[in-house]
Amino acid sequence: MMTDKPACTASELLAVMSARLLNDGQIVFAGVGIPLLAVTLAQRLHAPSLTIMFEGGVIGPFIEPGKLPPSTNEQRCTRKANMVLPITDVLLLLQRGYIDIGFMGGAQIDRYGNLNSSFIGDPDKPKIRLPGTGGGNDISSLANMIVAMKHEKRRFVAEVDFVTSPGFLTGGTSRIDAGLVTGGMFRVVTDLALIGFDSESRQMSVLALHEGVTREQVLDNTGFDLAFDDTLAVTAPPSSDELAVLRELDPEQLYTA
Amino acid sequence: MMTDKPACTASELLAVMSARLLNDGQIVFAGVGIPLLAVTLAQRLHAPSLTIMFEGGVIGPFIEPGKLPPSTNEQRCTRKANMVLPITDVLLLLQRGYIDIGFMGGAQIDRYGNLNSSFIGDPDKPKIRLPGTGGGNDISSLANMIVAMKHEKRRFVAEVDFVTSPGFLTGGTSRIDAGLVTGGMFRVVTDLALIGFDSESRQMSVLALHEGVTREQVLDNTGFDLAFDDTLAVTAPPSSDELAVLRELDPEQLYTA
Amino acid sequence: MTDPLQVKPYLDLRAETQARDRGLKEKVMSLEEAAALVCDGDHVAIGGSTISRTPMAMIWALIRQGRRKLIASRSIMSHEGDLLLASGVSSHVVTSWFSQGIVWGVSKVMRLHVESGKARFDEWSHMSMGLRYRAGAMGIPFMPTRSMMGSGVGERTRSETHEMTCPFSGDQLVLLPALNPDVAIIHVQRADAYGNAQIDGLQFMDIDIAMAATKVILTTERLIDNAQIRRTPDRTRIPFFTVDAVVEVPFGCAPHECYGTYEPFFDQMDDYAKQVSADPEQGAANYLKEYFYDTATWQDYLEKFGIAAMLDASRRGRSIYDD
Amino acid sequence: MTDPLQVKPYLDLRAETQARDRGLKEKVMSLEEAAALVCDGDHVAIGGSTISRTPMAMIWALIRQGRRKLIASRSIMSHEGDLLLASGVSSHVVTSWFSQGIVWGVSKVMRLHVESGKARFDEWSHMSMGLRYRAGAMGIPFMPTRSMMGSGVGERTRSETHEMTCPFSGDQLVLLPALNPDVAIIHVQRADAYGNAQIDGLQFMDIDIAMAATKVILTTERLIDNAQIRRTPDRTRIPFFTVDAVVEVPFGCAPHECYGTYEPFFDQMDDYAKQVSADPEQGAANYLKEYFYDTATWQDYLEKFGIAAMLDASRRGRSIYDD
Repeated sequence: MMTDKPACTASELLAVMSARLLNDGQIVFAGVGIPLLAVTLAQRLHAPSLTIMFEGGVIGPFIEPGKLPPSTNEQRCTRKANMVLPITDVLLLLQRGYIDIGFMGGAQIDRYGNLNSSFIGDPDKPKIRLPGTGGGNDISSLANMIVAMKHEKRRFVAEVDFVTSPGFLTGGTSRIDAGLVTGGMFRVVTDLALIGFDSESRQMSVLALHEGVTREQVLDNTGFDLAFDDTLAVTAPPSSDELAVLRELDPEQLYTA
Repeated sequence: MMTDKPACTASELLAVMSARLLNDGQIVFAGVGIPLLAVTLAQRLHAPSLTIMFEGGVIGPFIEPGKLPPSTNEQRCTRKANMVLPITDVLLLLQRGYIDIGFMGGAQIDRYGNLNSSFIGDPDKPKIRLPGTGGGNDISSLANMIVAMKHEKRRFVAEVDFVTSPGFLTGGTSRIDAGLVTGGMFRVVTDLALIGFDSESRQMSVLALHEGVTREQVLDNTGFDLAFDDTLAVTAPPSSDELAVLRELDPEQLYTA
Repeated sequence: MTDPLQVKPYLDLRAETQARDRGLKEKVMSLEEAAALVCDGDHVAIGGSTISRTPMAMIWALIRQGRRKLIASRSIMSHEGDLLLASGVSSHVVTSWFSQGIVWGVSKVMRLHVESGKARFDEWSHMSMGLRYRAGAMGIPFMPTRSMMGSGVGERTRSETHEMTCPFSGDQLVLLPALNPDVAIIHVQRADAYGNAQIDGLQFMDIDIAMAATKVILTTERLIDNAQIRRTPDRTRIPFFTVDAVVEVPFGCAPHECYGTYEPFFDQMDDYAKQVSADPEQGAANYLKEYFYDTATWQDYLEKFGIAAMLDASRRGRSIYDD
Repeated sequence: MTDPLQVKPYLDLRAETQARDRGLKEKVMSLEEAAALVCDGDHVAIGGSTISRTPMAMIWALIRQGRRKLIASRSIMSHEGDLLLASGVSSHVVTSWFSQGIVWGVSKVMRLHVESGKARFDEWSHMSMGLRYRAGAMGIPFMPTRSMMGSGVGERTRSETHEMTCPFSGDQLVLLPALNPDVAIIHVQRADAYGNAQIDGLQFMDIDIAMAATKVILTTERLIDNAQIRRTPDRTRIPFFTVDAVVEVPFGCAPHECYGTYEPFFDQMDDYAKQVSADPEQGAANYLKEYFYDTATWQDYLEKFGIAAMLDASRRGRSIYDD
């Protein structure tokens, strides 16, 4: 490893790469963990008028360095917020269409961007009962999505055990046919690559690899045959600036260990 | 007229007689004018824990003497209120079932207690376009009703020109058949009589006459053949106490001229 | 052209919302600039109710600019409704009740315009107005309700509603069509430059019309710093991203009231009532000329009321906070 | 017996509501008296969300009284959900997410009970939970929504919902059945003796569950005079007539947070997580014994946390109001 390239954890890489996808002026509905960290990072770096929404009922907060909330339902989430409102009403903003991007993590994802955070194994007799959807189902049903997650074979599966949060379902027009006429997967950010979705088949397609990552490495860590874009790019590595701000935000590595 | 019987205006009589119908602990959704005055009178006389609701979005106010509001949508309505909330939410309390009594005035009423405050004449080409329903339609659709109004032939009509606020519609089970499965007319208070509704036919039936009023007087001022209860009673005249408190509340006779 | 009172197709609603600039940006402008955001033919929802928190300054600006064919909706209309009809700005109102106020009797201006057929007055129940705005605010095409059945009010609006037997309970329900106004005009006590608004006291239907509308124009008694909003975010009632214009207009509801700031200017309301009762056509025309067309600025308008009336209305207005 | 999660017939809902004493009466009582208002088999909606404004003192009292077969619903469940399962008070939860909190990983207590089939965990989307309570609060049998379609979450709850093609727009909609909980238990910052409650900061779904429920039990950090409520009626969030019991319980959410008053007791939450991760069955049993069964009063319970932790949580809690 070269000394002028700052070393970073996989979580830090996720946060930086996700933050770059966010534009100034956008309204981003963010989950706790990496999403929360990434939107705050974007806000501090290049998107000062980006607005964060939390499902706990928060509009436009500015999270304080070192005081990251352990959920989106605590007072720390409301720090310097423009408005707090009931949970149901903040979620209804998704349905009304005020949100640009929904942004969350994922436990398991398939080629169509369907996310599972409910069951490992048969839902009727699960090997593991996971915590469930929270706002995930609503966010992914009603908004354009960015998902940030670690790139592991057990997480990138051919078919999820259960669709907690809908991506493009079975591809093609199936999402719209099911009644979800808006939103859908926009990007998946992993510690190996930046992934988009084919506009017809709605299957994942790698848009860019992170520096030093090979196609083989990606495929080895994916449980299905993942396509690569014709114009496959390489992302710029996290800058010292990006990492410095990130580490200032999460000095105890609550989310980025 | 005897000197020991306090003289009072027709409006004062309405307010006193209506106030007596209200019980302590009840929640009463009141319109502006006589209803507002009568509930406040009841609160000061015999029902200190009676709760007033105004359609402007007010729960449990205590109106100040001499500061009667000209509508239920002004700050005077919120004087010493327990809660203020959006209009839609206070009206939804009717639908949820928290209200004991809806209480309003009326421009025109028929034998089934249907009220008209929308049109005189053909609704498609009205002789007079009246102001309309306000909260009246919702209150009378969803609550048990007391109506206070002057007893005049042009107001007590065989058939209203238009059903703004539903009473028992065409009588019998017609109200329930129309989908209004709760609420309905409880009492009509006039300056001549106290009127109830037959439990089967749902037609008006006079329960009591005010002191000095004859059956003929009532019939002469009614546009249809009005029944009288078998146990027709005579109401006690307004006491000096009742009138004193009433006049303290409305010293300028804003509602009681 | 689509009917602005019909349920807006969801994809259109979403596309219009996404096309709006929703970033945290300053949007302070003049009354005139803000009024120019309203187009002829728009469905304009008016904040407040009866003679409370009426966005009178914005109505003053719209009348002065000669906007035409507006569909005006409100929970309850008062003398601002008279003026919209009399000025020719609107000939179609959607509301539950329309008169100056119960103490002033039936509005002769409303009667003149509606009885002659010059204007259309769609009457909905008060809760139905609220639920229609709320459905629009929630991004759903309708709201079920148990009201408006059996009555003439329900009958006359039947072509715009649907009836339904509830699949869960078998109950008869009325489905009310969502309203998504083209513009909401709302007056508040405090707002920042981004459009975060705090409303004291009675909220009326203002939050729902703000969330439902495609554009929101705020007038505010006081323009405050965003930092002040952020100290009590649980008092913010309208979020900045719904708002397109913020105009600071002290006494922006006069002669109506603004909760906790001033009560109605009762003498002036009486004068208006006398004037239009005597002659609804000429009375309203004279009133419009004196208060609207001949006043070049909002301050000119307020000078018509005079300092004594302003002090009196303010003293009464602030007294709601006295023990 | 009727299923408390099914849509309640409207006439039953009305009759139950009318039968309640809704007068302006004092209803202050002890935790034990209030807990006795909850019956075995009741559907209990829990206020707050995750580790915020959890009515922990009321849960403490319910567990100590050995209530059984409660159906517990909440927007998001945390370690109070573990304790309801582990104590045997509930074996049926309805929520959108259930774990102690994201930083503590997947709850092993929840897993133990749900994977073994001892407990039922009905998963609804977060907004669907809110809309079900809201429909209950509004007195309508369902709320239409555009979420939960196409997913497993929608599929597994399909027998409880209906699908609909909108008669206005042709849109596909899901109709969510109203929830009217038998009891709502809610912790607030301030309430008066009648039950008027003011909630600072995050409101979660508390207003809707209070309006929807057949009984409401409030615990409050501070019991205040009704006159104080009446000075700022626009800050009242729950009206007295929905409330059946008011209990003053300082630190009534510990070790969870109460907005503006105290943040979570993080060290104690970590300790709990360690204890149940090592052995979900015995760990939870030991925790219940130490904190719930062996503490005769709420003060005894708080003494387990200690003054240093209370001071630290309070200092952090109040800091949200610092500039």
